[in-house]
Amino acid sequence: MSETALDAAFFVRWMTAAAAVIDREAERLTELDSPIGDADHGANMQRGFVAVAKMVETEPPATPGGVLTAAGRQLISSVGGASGPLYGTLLRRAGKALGDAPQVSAQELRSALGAGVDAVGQLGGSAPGDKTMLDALVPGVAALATSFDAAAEAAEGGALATVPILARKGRASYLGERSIGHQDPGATSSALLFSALAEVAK
Amino acid sequence: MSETALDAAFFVRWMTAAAAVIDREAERLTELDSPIGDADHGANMQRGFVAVAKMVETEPPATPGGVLTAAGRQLISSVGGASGPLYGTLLRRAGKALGDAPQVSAQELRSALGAGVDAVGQLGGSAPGDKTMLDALVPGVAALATSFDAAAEAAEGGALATVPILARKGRASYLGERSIGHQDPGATSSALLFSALAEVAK
Amino acid sequence: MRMLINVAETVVADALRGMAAAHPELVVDAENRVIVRRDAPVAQKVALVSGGGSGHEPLHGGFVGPGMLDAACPGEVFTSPVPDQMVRAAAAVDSGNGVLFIVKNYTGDVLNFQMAAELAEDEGVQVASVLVNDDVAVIDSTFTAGRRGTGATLFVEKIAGAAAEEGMPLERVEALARQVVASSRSFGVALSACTTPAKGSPTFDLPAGELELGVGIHGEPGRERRAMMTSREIADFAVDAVLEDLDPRLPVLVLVNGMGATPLLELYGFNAEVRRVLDERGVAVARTLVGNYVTSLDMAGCSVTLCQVDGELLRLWDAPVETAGLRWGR
Amino acid sequence: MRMLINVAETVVADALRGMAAAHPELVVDAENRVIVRRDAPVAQKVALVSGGGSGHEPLHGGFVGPGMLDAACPGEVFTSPVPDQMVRAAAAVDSGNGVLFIVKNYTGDVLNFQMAAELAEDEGVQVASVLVNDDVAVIDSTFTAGRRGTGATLFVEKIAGAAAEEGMPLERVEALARQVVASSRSFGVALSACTTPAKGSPTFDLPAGELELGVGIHGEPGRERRAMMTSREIADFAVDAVLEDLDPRLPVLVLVNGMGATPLLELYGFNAEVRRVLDERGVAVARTLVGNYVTSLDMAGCSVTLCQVDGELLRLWDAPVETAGLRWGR
Ligand SMILES: Nc1ncnc2c1ncn2[C@@H]1O[C@H](COP(=O)(O)OP(=O)(O)O)[C@@H](O)[C@H]1O
Ligand SMILES: Nc1ncnc2c1ncn2[C@@H]1O[C@H](COP(=O)(O)OP(=O)(O)O)[C@@H](O)[C@H]1O
Ligand SMILES: [Mg+2]
Ligand SMILES: [Mg+2]
Ligand SMILES: [Mg+2]
Ligand SMILES: [Mg+2]
Repeated sequence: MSETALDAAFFVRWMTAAAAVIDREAERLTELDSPIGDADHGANMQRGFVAVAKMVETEPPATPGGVLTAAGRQLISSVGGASGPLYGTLLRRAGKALGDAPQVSAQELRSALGAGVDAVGQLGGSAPGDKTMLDALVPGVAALATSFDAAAEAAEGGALATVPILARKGRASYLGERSIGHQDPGATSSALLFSALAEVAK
Repeated sequence: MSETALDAAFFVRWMTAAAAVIDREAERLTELDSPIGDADHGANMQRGFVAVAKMVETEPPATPGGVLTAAGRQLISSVGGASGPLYGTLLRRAGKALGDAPQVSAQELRSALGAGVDAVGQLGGSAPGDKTMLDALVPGVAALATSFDAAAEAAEGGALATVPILARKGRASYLGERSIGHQDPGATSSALLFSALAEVAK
Repeated sequence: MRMLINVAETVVADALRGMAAAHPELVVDAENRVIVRRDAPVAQKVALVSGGGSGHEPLHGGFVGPGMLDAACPGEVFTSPVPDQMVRAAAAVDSGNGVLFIVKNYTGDVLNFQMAAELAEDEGVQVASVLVNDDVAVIDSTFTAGRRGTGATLFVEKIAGAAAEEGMPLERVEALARQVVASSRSFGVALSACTTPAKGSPTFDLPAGELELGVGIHGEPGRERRAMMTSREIADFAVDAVLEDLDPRLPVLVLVNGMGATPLLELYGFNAEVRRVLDERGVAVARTLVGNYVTSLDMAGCSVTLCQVDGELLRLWDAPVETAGLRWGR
Repeated sequence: MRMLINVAETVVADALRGMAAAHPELVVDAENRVIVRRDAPVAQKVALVSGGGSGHEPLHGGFVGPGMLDAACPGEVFTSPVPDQMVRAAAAVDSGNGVLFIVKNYTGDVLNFQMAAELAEDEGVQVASVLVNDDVAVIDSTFTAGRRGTGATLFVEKIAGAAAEEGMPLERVEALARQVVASSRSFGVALSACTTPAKGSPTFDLPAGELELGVGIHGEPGRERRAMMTSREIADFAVDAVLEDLDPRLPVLVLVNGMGATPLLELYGFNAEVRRVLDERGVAVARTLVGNYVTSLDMAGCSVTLCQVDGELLRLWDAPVETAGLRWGR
């Protein structure tokens, strides 16, 4: 894992890249949310990250922790649905864990995101294997120990691996057996966040 | 034109045959009523002639005039829509014109139906060329002077000739220019009544 | 066939049994197809009777009750009821103060109500009739069947109903009903066809991405087919079509009516555009009603009805009403 | 796209502007997405706040008014509102007697209302929350998201609203709301999918001639797909599914609810079948409501909700209510 220090500008670039990839993939996320959900995940994420991108552009926080905390707050105030509070909590908790250091290491980011992922599981009452965003977040964070690219790959793999799972949480769980065979939209958007991270780290 | 005298039993057979052909063609009548109407003409005629057939079977009137008058009343009480009062008036007025003679000639039937058709035009405020049942009834009655078969043919021809007409009465008139190119459902059911008449006269 | 029914033949009878079960305040005669308010005949009151084909619910059965209709006669789907129903209804509700027939202008309704009026008068009931013809999509001329009756029917039934409830005599109730007719115009738009139980498939073929302008409430196509328009464009077109035939010097009642399958969310959004156009045209809005009131089975689309009101009509509109489909006041 | 809209992004804001134009008795803040009764905060009264994704109209905005909700927070279509809306609503309606949040059991609604409750309490508002989870199509277990909130929400909002209007304290209003939840169960059926503005095409593919049993109100497919059933068969299936999880010893309130695109004519016919099954199972019916109240955009289909009521709940159900979507009493 690279030992480069990551500053606030890096986190701003991450959020901007995330907004761009979410915007490109919004239709696909909504499509995935159609057969096993309510066809809004793309629109939800898009609305949230448009707000985040605007925030980091117009009033960029001064620290890595500040960027993530403000981004999380922005998601909570603009997304709604299940993904708003969950992604909002992920970034807010990670941001808080980073404190007000002006620069952080990749390992510090990994452990901060780990705290965020734990908070998601606590808030959602969910665990890996339930066919949710956790199935991409958990392997993604774990692989951050190796590299940003490995994290993106692991998260993507985790998202793909949700296909055969029977959903136990979220809307997809209402479908019972019929949730099998579909990729979870939230896991897919989580993988996109990791791919944006890998992209800006290059 | 045959000079055979027509008795009440003949008129009962006519009504029964009419009910049968309407039943067979009900779907087509409703289809015709779809693009330029409200998709109920087949169901309307079927409901009415089921009632008429039941009436002539269970309590057949004793005279030709009685059969038509009772059939007309039955249509008024069971059809509704535009066709109920119009067909009801046609048969009632024709029945009244036949009086209580136990037998009538084909020429007497022709002039009675002529009175019925006039009453339809009066009630509906309509005339031949408006794209209505009159476009089959008027030539049908005229051709009765020749034969039952000629009447059936003329009514059928009249119905077909409604296709290029721009409707001025009935629901089809709401469509303006767009009513052109469709055959009038009421003219079509009128032709069926004449074909049933020709059939029982054989 | 995407229908919640048993068989096409019993759709109306089944609905009437279901209405009877839901509304103990109504007497629903499912066999003879007459819906009557339970306290009818109401002494000293002119009685209002309306009816028409089924498929437009809540019109008319949902408008039976204090402050609106005394009785309704539901026909088969999109088919005028028969005179026997209207005669029976008139006899059930006449308190000796006469009956007003409220008739939508369709050949079938006109002829059947006309026959019924003659028969009821033979039985000693005083009958007056008012014809509702508000749809500007249809050219009104003696060479046509004339403008159709659509959304304005609700305004006529409500306002005449309030007048009757106040104890006004038949001529006055009739005159007010005619005033509402003269003051009301409508225009409708379809985003889809509807499916009648008898036919079992859409009454016409409308590809997604196109719409029909100037439709009625019986699944007929409209005057013109166009590429899909925005809510804003539809409001411009519909309101201007109405205003071309009605020049309101007074405030208007607005009915933004759904055809059946258009969500309330969209109807409210459409109302915002209707209000915008009215503001732009300088037309004052007195009251607005948004919802599915005069429907066309499962058709997607909407209509706009405007009714210009003076102080008396507005007072009668605001008067209490207590029916399944419309309720307010105290 | 067969929609009466401008663009997908402004659907909710447009609808709120249209609501504001139609309902002067409401304060509609289209920017902050809060609908509040005009006389709020009402002194001495517990305030009721609900909300959820849009697309279920008249729920919840149409249920704001005397005798029901004090405020509603509409989210994006099928998307829970955000905590900011609920906090703002609570602040606007709290008279110092506390606020009850009525929350449908979906992960999004639960989490957002939970965050809002914490924030509102930080601001000194006393908040209680009740979770509505009536849909028996979803298995209720700690290993799932639990039963969904659907039709029973209307019963909870009406009965708790009447209790609050009578001046009952927060704990009592909350307890009554919980009693309604515990006494209510629902089951829904789809005859078609619905189309969200964001997606622009049906949320799932349901060929004519098939139906989905056990659907929610967000365009999700149900538990099971079957060949089309008659109204009679659907009523047997749905009512028995409800009764399997609810054994009413007392009379029930019946809600025969349309999903949006099913004509009232069919809903009444369906109610006749629902009543037949209830009669056969020996369940007494206290009141029946038939109509489109908890909808799923333009989905065709229906749901049945039963709520077992004692004398107090029935009295509160019958109490006056004056909202855009539900009105009665004097
Ligand atoms: N309890 C939960 N824990 C973790 N993730 C969840 C939970 N419930 C839902 N999710 C995630 O949220 C995603 C759905 O988000 P979205 O469609 O935006 O919200 P909603 O389900 O409210 O419509 C799911 O695909 C899933 O990954
Ligand atoms: N004014 C009229 N005069 C004569 N025939 C008419 C008139 N109006 C309608 N019709 C006939 O009635 C037919 C429609 O009958 P039907 O579909 O049963 O009634 P509705 O139009 O009320 O649905 C038309 O095809 C036409 O032939
Ligand atoms: Mg979703
Ligand atoms: Mg017809
Ligand atoms: Mg008809
Ligand atoms: Mg959602």
